[in-house]
Amino acid sequence: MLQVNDINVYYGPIHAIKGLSFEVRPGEIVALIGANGAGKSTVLKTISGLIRPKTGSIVFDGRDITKTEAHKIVQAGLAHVPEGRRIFLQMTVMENLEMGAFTQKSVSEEDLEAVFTRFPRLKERRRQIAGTLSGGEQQMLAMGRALMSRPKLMMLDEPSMGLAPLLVAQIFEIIAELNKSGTTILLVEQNAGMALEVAHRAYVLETGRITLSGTGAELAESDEIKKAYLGG
Amino acid sequence: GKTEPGTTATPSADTGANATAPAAGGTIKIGLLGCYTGEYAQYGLAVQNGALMYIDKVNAAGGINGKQIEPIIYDDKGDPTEAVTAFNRMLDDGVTALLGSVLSGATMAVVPEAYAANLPMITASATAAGVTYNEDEDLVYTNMFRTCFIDPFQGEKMAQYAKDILGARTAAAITETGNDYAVGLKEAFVAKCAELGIEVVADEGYSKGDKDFKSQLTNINAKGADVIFCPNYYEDDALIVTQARQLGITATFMGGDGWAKVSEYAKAEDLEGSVYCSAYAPGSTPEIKQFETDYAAKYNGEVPGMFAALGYDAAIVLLDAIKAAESKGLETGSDEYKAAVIDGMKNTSSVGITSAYSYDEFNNPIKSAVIIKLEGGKEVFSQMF
Amino acid sequence: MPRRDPHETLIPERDKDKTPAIECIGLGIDFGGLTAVDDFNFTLGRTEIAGLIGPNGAGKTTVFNLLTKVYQPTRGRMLLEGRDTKNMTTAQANRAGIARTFQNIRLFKELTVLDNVLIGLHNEIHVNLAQAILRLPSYWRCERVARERAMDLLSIFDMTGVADKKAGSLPYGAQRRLEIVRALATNPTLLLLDEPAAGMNPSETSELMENIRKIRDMFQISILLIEHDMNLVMGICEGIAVLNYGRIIAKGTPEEIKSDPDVIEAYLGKKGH
Amino acid sequence: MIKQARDIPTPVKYLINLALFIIFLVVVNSMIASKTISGYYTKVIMLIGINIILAVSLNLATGYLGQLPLGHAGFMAVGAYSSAIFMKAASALPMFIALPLGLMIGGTVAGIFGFIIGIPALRLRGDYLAIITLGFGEIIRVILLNIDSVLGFNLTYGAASLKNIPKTTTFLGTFICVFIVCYVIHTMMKSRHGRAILSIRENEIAAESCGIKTTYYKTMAFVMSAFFAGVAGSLYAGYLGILNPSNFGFMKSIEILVMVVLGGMGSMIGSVISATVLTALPELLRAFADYRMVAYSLLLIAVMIFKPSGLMGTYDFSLSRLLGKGLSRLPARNASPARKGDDR
Amino acid sequence: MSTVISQIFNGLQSGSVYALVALGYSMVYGIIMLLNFAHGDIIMVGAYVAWIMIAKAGLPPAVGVVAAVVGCTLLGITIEKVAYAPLRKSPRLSLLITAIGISFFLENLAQLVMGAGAKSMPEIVSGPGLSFAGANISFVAMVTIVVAVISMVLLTILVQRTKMGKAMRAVSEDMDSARLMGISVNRTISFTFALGSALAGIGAVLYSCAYPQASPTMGSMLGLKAFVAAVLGGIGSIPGAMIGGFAIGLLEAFVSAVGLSVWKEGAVFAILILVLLIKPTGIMGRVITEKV
Ligand SMILES: Nc1ncnc2c1ncn2[C@@H]1O[C@H](COP(=O)(O)OP(=O)(O)OP(=O)(O)O)[C@@H](O)[C@H]1O
Ligand SMILES: Nc1ncnc2c1ncn2[C@@H]1O[C@H](COP(=O)(O)OP(=O)(O)OP(=O)(O)O)[C@@H](O)[C@H]1O
Ligand SMILES: [Mg+2]
Ligand SMILES: [Mg+2]
Repeated sequence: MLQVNDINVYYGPIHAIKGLSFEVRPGEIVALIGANGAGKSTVLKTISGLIRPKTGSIVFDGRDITKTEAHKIVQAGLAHVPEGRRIFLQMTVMENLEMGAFTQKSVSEEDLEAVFTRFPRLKERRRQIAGTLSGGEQQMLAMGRALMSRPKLMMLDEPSMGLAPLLVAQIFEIIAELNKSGTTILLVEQNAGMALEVAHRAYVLETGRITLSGTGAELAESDEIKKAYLGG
Repeated sequence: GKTEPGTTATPSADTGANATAPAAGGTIKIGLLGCYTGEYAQYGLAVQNGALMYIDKVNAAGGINGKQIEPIIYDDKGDPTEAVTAFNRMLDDGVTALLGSVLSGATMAVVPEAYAANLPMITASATAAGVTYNEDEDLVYTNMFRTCFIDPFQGEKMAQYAKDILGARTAAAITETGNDYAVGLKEAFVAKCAELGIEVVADEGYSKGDKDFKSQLTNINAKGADVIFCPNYYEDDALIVTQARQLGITATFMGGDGWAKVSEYAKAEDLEGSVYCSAYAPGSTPEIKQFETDYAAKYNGEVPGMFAALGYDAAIVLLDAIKAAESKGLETGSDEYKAAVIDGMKNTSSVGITSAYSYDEFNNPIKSAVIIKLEGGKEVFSQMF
Repeated sequence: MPRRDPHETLIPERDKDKTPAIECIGLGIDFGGLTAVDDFNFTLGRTEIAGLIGPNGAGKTTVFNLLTKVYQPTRGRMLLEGRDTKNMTTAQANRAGIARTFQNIRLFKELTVLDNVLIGLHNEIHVNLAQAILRLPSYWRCERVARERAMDLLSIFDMTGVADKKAGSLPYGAQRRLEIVRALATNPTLLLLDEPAAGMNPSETSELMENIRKIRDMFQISILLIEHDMNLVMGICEGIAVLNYGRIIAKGTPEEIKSDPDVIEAYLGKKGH
Repeated sequence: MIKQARDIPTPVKYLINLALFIIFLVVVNSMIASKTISGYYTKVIMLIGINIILAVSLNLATGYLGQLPLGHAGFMAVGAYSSAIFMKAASALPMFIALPLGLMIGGTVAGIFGFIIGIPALRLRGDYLAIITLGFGEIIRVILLNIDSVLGFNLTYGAASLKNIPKTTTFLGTFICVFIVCYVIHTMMKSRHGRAILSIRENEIAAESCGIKTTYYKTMAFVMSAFFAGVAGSLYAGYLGILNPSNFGFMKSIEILVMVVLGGMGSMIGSVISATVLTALPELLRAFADYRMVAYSLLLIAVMIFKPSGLMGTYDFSLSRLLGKGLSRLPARNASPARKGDDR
Repeated sequence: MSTVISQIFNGLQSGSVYALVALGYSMVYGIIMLLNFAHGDIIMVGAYVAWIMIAKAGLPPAVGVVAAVVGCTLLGITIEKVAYAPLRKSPRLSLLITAIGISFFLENLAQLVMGAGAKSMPEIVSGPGLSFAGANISFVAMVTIVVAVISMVLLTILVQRTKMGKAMRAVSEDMDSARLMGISVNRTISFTFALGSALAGIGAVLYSCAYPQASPTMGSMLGLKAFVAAVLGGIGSIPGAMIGGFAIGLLEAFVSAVGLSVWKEGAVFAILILVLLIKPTGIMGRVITEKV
């Protein structure tokens, strides 16, 4: 479904991603874990076309999207829930969800209902200006918005950040559920424990390189991982 | 002060009219300063064209005393600050005399410096009284001359005209408030009206760039004035007249010399009967007709207006004075020479195309105003007044 | 375990005889029709580390905004070391002893790390404009002292090495730490931390826990923190208040809170921690 | 420790800067006196000095405080008119008293206007502040234009221009002012007061939370900015000898803003350089005659496209730092260079 | 009474031109937070295009009108592509200075090519005036008001009802997020400029009907007034721009009507300041809530 081949990404002089390759197969949940500043968000931004790799190629759904513009990538069925949520702060909750359905012909009531059943809080607050939502509410909105585009592959950048434990659990349940209903998922997480639990496979990123990979369970058992990312 | 011809006369022998030896005696540099770019450029360029036309004519005829006139042209955008720097640059370039600047503000910024250097200076269009006279120190800038009227003169003339010829009892005025020229004329007009017993029922203003004057005109209309004095530049005046007629105002419009060319900007029926005073009556004399033909030939068919004519006259007055200085055998550009040029202008007997020139004690030209009337869309010479 | 009354005051033994760092009485605020915080009664001991937890949107950050006077309360009173804070501005509240960090980091991004801390020290540097412009000896002295103090503070988090870096160029975790240092620089008696561990991985989080304790011990101040990381909250807080829909639903020690059915229902989830 | 010894001690740095400045003053001044520098160049240099003060003072409000006032010309106008009126009335006073007094009056009156305008304007943010200051600037201009005719004063002479102002501005006077203004702003910015101003630009809420009286510092920076604009106006009045309200319109404010942004927001040396370049540029472009202003605008666009953060970015330059670096490099290469910001 | 009605129509007429121009300002501001100082000059170019077509080439007025609108639209898109697009990630003030540069450039170029003086515009529309309660209302005034109102209604429908309108809002808030929604940012911005400039084109035509002159600097004052109108109404808001435009037009008329025409500019700005002090984001401006 997604193939990243030997990409190099720079921020000016900073070499953020160094010859990175990995793949996501249809129907999988793949987790990308790593410390602060390892380059996880950069990888996602490169895939969704917000930044361009200097070299290398990215193939999505059999199409080379290395040079495709970001909005066309979304239209092809790839949704990206960015770090820090990036919802439209001046719009209402409802308008944000409508924006999520921009690639669709019209806003489908079904999709909307589906989002509201997953996040009842959003239904309650549908007329509130998104900027005044609490942090967690904003995270829900960001996910809800991405769901509105009916993606084939959904990339989530730290979806559990700032969420209450109950919600974190919920979010991971939703991720698993989404995956079951056919959405492929690429997940970036600090919360390595939870991420490895839901993920079929995972990659560990350190300063722009993949240092480890394996199934979620394998990695969760690895001593290195335990020490560095699981706090014990 | 007067300067006697120097005892150390220049070695140059050809003090006579040795017209066929160009470049033999070098050049005489004359500065041309004015707003050649920016929003007032059309006036500056008209003056420049007029002046250059005469300068070229003189040069073509062999120059003065065998010397070609070299115009040094600098733009001041109508900005006093730029005028001062540009003027100083001209001094560096060694100009002998200055024709400029175009707007009163820029000219007044330059005059004190030119006066300090005793540089002969003449303007074709700076109409403010302060251009030649420093009222704070009761000082006449003896180096400074002009070919245009001064603001108060025109304002008073038109008030008098309203009274004597039009028999007006009430008057209104509408002026651009930031424009020293318009305000100067208006103030003189209002003062003279008071003296003559004409009641000024409305004194409206607008700001630069305004194109809609209907609110002010509605006011004037409500007060019902016999004449409306509108002493701005022609583009605004044309709009004012047009809008006034749309509102059903029938009063006679009167203007100052800024009206020249107004007929190109408003419909004939709207302008019909309006009068303005000017220094220039198109097509009124053979000389002017000749000037118009020559001008059109030189500047691809353009019709000259008052600014071009006064620029031409200013060049005449200045070059005549330079001729006189040359004929005294002074060294071109020397202090005595400059003093002689100033002297020449002060005692000028030059005849320009718009008038013959002589100067009063404030170095303002003594000439009578031309009243132009708009008839059938044409600017027609009506009378001297 | 018997449940406590959510309005009960609960402060550590050692702070009992001292004026509480802060005392809130019936604090509440509405935004239009929405009651974000209501009937908030809370007392914090002079050297206590306490936690404020609750579901997203419960009103935790809003409480911080009330305490720091970013919002003025619709109802209720708030005593800072016994002083009423009515009509205070944010800056005055800070000078009265409250410092905070922000949920969405608000550093002076274009300035250096050191400058960020020096700005925190603003009111600790007593140099007037004339002295500064004339560069009188007092200026040099104060600047030097301030710099030394800033470096000392940075050294708590091992950040002296990045003192000259632009704050905005630091990794996320380091930015969070810098915010804490900057808050400490204002010499507070009460430090409010809004999700200090957000975006940190577990090993970074445990380091942070150490540091929070260290800060309390070093400066003898009280700390109130909002956090969703239960390891951190349960690990270092002496008292915890749980907020839901703007109201305190439970108060108690970590042990009490962990097993409180209401809290499990509203916040922790069945699996518990 | 070896490095410590090689660092130039701070007082010495100040002396070096002062000495360099005095040398500049003396050399240029004697060149002007001996006409090595012609009257034209002298005029341009003086204008550059006045524009430097304007740009540097606006940079205080724009680059450092982070606001966008579009009425700077208004403050300049107020300063110019008040000092001109004073100078015309004070012809009896000896020059060494009248001149500084005139500058102070110009600055103070502008500062008072800055205060009156700043109090309401600073409550607004971003572009609303821009428009409200623009409005105030225009109101000042309209008042200067009409006040005489309404109240019957003979103060500003409205559209007829305030003429015959004593031409007291000299190269020396201008550049002493330039030095003082730059020095005051520089030293202030390197103190807690300056940092407070910067913190407001960076994040106002965080600044408040750090105990900084943001309203006070915003007003202070704004008033100071207005004060220096008033000083520049005073110098301008004494330079030109004639004032007309229309020369202090909105476009003048824009001109100053262009200098600040082109130089690099928050960079004093940037403001100095770009004020110099932009004052000299129209003169250098005289050769283009009619195409002069077209060329000017194209250059402006080109610079912004190719160097969007301005000529100098936010870089601030220090002669003594440069000297210090040079020195420290000389004998021992392994000595680490002086830390940035050590020159305070 | 008739004077009052006359003044109201005077205000409405100039106000409707301000409103059209203010809309262009507001839309461009709304999307890239740029005070597009060149906007007024686009109108100037539009007026010259109309003049060239009608007066110089002798084509029928309708052709001139279409040419002006098309010309302005193309010019707006070109300016955006050439001068603003490269600065998309730069500080906002740099963009502002570029816009000022473009404004200088257009004015000076027009002066160079067309001459500094005004060109007299031939009549584009003509018809009988209307006498209404004793007040004369010219045909041009009626056309201006009607066309302006129709354009604004169409624009509002376009922005509120279409996807492009949604895309514009999204882009204005967060370009990267908008991209992630599948919105082409470049196309949306170009579209906004095209729309704003087309309105400027219509404004140019109406302006030339009412004040039949074209001059290089005609756009600068008009632009400034329209900008003020946009801010007064609440910049970024479409109904705000309309309200602001009419408000400024009526205000100017009334200030003049009570005999304060000399102070008109000052009075307009004073009222603007008052409004902003009472409602700091303009009449229709939404308060931007910054959550702490
Ligand atoms: N806009 C930028 N300009 C310059 N450098 C950047 C930029 N964004 C990220 N970087 C740098 O690139 C590297 C990778 O950053 P990235 O945000 O991808 O890390 P991350 O793994 O997502 O970290 P985190 O867990 O903090 O989100 C870091 O060193 C960061 O400092
Ligand atoms: N300025 C405001 N205007 C309107 N509503 C607001 C405002 N600030 C906060 N709210 C609302 O008040 C409620 C409490 O918000 P708050 O930010 O305090 O939550 P929180 O407990 O900090 O949540 P989180 O853990 O997700 O950060 C939320 O529902 C939020 O939408
Ligand atoms: Mg990241
Ligand atoms: Mg919160």
